[in-house]
Amino acid sequence: MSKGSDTRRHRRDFIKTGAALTATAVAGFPFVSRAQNKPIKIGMPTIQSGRAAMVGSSSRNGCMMEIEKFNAAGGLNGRMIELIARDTKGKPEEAARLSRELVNSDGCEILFDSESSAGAFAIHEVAKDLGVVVMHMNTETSSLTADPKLRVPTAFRASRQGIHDSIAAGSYAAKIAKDKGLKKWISCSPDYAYGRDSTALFLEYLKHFYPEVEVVGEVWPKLYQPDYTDALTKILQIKPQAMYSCLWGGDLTAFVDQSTIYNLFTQMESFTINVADYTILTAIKNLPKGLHSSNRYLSTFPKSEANAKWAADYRAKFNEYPITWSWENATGTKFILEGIKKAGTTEAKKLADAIRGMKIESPFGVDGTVTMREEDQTLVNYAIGWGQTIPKDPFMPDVTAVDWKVIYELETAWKKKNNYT
Amino acid sequence: MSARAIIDAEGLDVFYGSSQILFALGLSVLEGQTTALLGRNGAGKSTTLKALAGLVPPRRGRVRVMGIEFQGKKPHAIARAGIGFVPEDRQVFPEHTVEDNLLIAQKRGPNGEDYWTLARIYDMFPLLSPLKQRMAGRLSGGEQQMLTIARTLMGNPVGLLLDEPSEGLAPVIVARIGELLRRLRDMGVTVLLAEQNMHFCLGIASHALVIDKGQIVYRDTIAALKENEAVKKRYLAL
Amino acid sequence: MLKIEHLSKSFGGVAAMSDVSLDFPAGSLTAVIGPNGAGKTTFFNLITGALKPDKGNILLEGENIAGLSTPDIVRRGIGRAFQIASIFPSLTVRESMLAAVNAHRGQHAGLGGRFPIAAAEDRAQAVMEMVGLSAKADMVSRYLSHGDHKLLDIALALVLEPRVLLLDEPTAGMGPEERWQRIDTVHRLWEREKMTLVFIERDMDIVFKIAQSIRVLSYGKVLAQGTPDEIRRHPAVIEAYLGTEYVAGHA
Amino acid sequence: MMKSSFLRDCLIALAAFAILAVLPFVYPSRGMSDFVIRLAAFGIFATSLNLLVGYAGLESFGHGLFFGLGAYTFALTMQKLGTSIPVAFALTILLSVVVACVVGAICVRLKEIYFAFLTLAFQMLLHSLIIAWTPLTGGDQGLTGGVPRPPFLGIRLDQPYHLYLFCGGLLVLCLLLMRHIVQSPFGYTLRMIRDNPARATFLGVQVWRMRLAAFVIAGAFGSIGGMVMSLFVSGAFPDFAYWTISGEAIFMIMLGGTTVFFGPLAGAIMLLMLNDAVTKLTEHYGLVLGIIILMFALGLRKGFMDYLAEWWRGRQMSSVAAPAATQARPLPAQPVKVAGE
Amino acid sequence: MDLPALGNCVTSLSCIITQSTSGLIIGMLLFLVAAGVSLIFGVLKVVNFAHGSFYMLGAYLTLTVYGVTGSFLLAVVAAAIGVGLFGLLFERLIISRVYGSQVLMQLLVCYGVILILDDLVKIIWGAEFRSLGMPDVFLKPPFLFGGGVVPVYYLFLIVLTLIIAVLLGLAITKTRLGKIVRAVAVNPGMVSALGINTGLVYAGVFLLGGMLAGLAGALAAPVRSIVSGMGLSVVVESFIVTVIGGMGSVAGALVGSLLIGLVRSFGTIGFPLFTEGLMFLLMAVVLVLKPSGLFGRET
Repeated sequence: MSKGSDTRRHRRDFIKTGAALTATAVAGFPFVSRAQNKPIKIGMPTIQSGRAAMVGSSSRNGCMMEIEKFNAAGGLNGRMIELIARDTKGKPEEAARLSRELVNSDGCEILFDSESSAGAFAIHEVAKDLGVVVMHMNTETSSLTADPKLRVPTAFRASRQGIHDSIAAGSYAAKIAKDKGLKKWISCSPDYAYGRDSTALFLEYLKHFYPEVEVVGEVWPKLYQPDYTDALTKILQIKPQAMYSCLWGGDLTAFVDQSTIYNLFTQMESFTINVADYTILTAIKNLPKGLHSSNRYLSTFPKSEANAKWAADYRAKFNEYPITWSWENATGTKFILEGIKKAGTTEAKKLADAIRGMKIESPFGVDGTVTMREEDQTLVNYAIGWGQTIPKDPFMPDVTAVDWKVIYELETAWKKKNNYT
Repeated sequence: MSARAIIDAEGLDVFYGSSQILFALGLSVLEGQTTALLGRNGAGKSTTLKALAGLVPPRRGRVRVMGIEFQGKKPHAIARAGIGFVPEDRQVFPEHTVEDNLLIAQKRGPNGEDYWTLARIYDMFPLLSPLKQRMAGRLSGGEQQMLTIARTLMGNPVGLLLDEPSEGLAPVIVARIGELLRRLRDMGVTVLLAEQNMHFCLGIASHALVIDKGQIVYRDTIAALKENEAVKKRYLAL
Repeated sequence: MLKIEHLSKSFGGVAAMSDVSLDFPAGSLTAVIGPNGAGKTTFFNLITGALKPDKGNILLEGENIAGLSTPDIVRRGIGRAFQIASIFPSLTVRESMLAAVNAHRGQHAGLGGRFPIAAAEDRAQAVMEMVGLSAKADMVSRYLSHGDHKLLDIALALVLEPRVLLLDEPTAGMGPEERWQRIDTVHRLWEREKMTLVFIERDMDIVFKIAQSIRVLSYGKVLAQGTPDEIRRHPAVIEAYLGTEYVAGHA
Repeated sequence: MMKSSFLRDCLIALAAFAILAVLPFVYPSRGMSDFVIRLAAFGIFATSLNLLVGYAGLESFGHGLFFGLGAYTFALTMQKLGTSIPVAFALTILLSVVVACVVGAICVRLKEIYFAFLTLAFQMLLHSLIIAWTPLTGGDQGLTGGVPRPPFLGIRLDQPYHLYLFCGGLLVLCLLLMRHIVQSPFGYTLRMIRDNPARATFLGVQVWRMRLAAFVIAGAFGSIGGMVMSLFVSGAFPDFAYWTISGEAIFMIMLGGTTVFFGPLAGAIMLLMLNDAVTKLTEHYGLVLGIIILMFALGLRKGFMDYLAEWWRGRQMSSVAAPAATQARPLPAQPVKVAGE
Repeated sequence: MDLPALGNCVTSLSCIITQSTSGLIIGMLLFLVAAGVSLIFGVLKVVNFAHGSFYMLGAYLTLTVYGVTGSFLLAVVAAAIGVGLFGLLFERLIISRVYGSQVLMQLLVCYGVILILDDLVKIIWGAEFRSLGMPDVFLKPPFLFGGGVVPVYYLFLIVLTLIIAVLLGLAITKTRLGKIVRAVAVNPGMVSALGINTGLVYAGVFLLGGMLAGLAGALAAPVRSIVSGMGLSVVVESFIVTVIGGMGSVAGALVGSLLIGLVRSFGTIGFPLFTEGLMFLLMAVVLVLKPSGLFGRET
């Protein structure tokens, strides 16, 4: 199976449907002025080349799930959504450049940020500069929305957030640790902002729930480091009872593959929080049993018909599993589209006002809904759960949901501590 | 003239950068003969040999090896056709041992000849025998010159192009090299010997070519040249 | 003018120059000859600081310049041209001259003005006329003929207004007629500029025709020195270098 | 030789600036003005690299050191010290000069490929430092939070037109200055050194000092490129000090040409437009750009402007009816080299 | 910086053993790539920046052949041969056209090839990272060794690579072909005049370099994630190794690779945030003190 031909095919399909829809629209409403029929262009700076190229494809797929529905339903008074995705090559300066170009030259009215976190900050600056609505859909760095100094009225985040994840992870891991008496912990996370922040927070909340925990070591492999031997031998040297890791993507599969041949996972409880995502679950040939992970995306959690159907639709449409960026981008897109419908316009200020505090139906919400929290314009109430892996589908049969009340409570305290309020 | 030409050239124009060195040069070296290419410093002797060996591509003209066209061919093709080149500045591989220098050059001749073995070489060049394992870069000038000739012989050439083998060497060594060339001649190897020193050639070569300003200006037997004071005085500064 | 005392240099244990002492009086025209590998070019390299002598003094008007860097030596008035013409291929003849004048006058690091400093143009023009390159002033050097490359090389050395000019085979690679023209130019320059000129040459006809005095090097040692007539008759020189035939032919 | 006075160059620069100033009124497009700002950053940067590569014959792989240094120093000075923009500019250039003196003194004595690798090593050391010194630089995340743009001398860089004109003006000014440098006596000394360092030594030139001076000057201008980029993205990222940024500048000068002053600028325009156009048209940006690069490198074998210049010279030569055939002919391919020839 | 941790480690035997082994493992795969880079540079004076892409191709070929045949051995052989042939093609069609040009022009050409290959790989195999999985033969518990552990696969990898390193070293110093290759590096004109086709030698060096890189990619496939662009960090490290070890020297490549491996494994403990910086620092120090590298010839 070749992935490239699939994306091509789907782009062709999209162009065909788009053309057909436009044709119907023009034929159906011959008196509507062309200006009104002008498509609503949304610019999407994302990563389409290099090691993180699948960020781009899964993000775009996620968006298309919603956009096609919206267009099929007639758009905004006949105005269709047109998504223009551009490759930033993972370079923040390209992200900044492309965002500006998408708005200034291509006439995009809205930006979808499907970049890494460094790129997200660059796009954030552009949105501030140009005053357009931007939906951050991949970055999990908490400060982007939590820090009031960085706040931009037209900037929203529809992705999971580091602090939420850390609190959830801390509470779950503490419970297991208490049960099993896991006191000696080690961390093994990628050496960059996301890795450092989420590790620090995780350990903070782990200790919050289970103060006896002692951190006996930490290793920081570099991002995209091909070889983890040095990290693994160091971990084995220290002989901890449990390990935390927020490695992700190809790094995580290589890490798991290499750990397996060291028999690492039989020697300690492992909290590899990013394993429960289908790319990882399907890429690892010998998935070890019993790894603890948070759900990145699972069609079985939340256990709802809507979620299962969405996953099935996605697979049927793109011939691949949806992953975390897929649901995040779908969610972000849905907020924008609902906002457009509600505001009846794409004008930035009105659109932002409409989205702020909005609650929408979503297969990925705890109770079937997710909310764009008003105070910091970030996504809340999405489903977070933890479970343990088994080697084959459904990979993580039992997922325990984490209570958002705990998350809210500790998040408020965290914000206070950081002077974010 | 019944003997065939091992190597012959006509109309060679050779340039270094913008300066022309050879002007429509033509010559031929007959099988079994040792021909001396005489001329003053800078007359074009070295360039002629390099052009014949393919190391300096001529801009115009033709080179034939045993009747087959070879101009524009790479040096290795000409070497495979049986023409061995011994450069004037020795050019041993300094970080290889003497024996390695010889081994690198080992190949059969154009008709499958494989006369030259290490043993025969050491026999012919007794000087090199005790130096087998020494780095070539650490040999004296004379030893290097011996090695260069020996190395070329390892390729079982039919014809040898020798560029001033006596230059800069002590008289004793020059005498040895002369002796060596006589033995090669007696074995039937065809030689084109570029030299400034006519005396060195007298006992070795049968024929002489005189080159001046990039052109062949005289050809005859070396005995005839020896008697021709006019040519000697004009072109050889003798 | 230039006095060499006990100059020695060896490379990896092999003596390239051993205990050479020579004197080149002011305004003299001297040829350095010797068989290949005699150390002629090494001798020039030692004088100009391109190689550092192991031992010995090099006195330029009494000042010992042995061990100084090339630029320092050059600034003290020793110019040099090379066996293989050493020029600036992508500059025009005029640009080469002007840049050389700037270097000579210590104005080559200037950022203030534009390149052809007016004051340099006279000198550049003068040198080009001196050697006869004016007509080709605006040609890019790499497109010049071989002979002109050599001429340009000499011109670059002349720009320095050298007290001592070292020429390494000024006629190398030229045909006989061009050779004589070239050596004529050199001779006229010497007469006009009243400098001390030392040249390496292989063409004995030229050497004996124009040199006032000759130094013969062999295996890094001084074999002989004297006037052309003395050298022609010197038994050791005949033995090692000239050969009896040459002497007989020119007797 | 084309003679050009400083005055004439100034007039051309003024005219170019005037065109840049009115361009947005004739052709109002923020895309265009963004392009000019990016061009300013890369045009200055690539031209400064060419001071080394094209004029001094120093093939640096690590010129991005100064791009990154410029961007970070400028952005940090603005963020942490809250100085005015001209002061931050001056401080940045000063620091770059100091760093260039130290790094250059170590590097310029090495030859060719070793020089190239050593400059690369220094650049990567800066990159590692940026990554490691997270509290100051923001680490891999980059320096976020925006670069303040307080008004100075009536210039308000938070206004798009002001920013555009400021960057465009810097481009013109830096090109003018660099043009002046390469046309100065020093510029010709560099050409001598590039062509034949040994000969230059025999003319009394202290080659390594001149090389060091060139390295420092190029470093200072390189840092200005970084500052413009930092203004454009309102931040600084470790990528600015990564080896790829040196790579991009190298590709610009190789595409545009190294022997013509405006070659690097042309290369910057070409690569930026190519980048923008190709990413717009296809997802397979690498495939298309790679093929174009190969066509250039294997087809023209020289930069575009070099090619044009040669073609033009050839035309002139033939129309003047060259006096001798050899004069118009470039050097033929070198004969097969036998060492020690 | 965590110097106390480093101090603790170098005073504990088991830590020294484990980290040294880890350095060995990291160094071994690097060696296979770096040896090719170094040889190509030494003999052809070409900076083959595209060598990392050879490594990537090796990994992808392994993925496909292993997927189809299920035989790891077959996959490794196919990758080595396939990439070797690709190297040959690359030399004949592309790089041989820029012999003797500026280094920067060669770099530009290599960059073009890298861009093309990275994209082609994405088109053929997809953008997402892939994993080969450990072949069954190696799914055995790791060895215990002096207080440290060494997985079976890594033992295999170390032994195989060391054998290759020794064979390569012997081939280059003892065989006639190796002697010719070294002679070409010094004086190609003279070698040609002795009747040896230097063009073939050049192509052969690329074939060999390609095979080694393909082999490295194949051996990396079971333990590393396979993704477009994976060759970049490897080629950068290879150049560091080449500079440190000396261009054209097999022994230098081996020592350089091991040094980098050790810097990485001990650096992780002592300077967790600065290991890459350490490598470049090492390179800078070598360049300043001995530009031709530890095992290089002075030129």
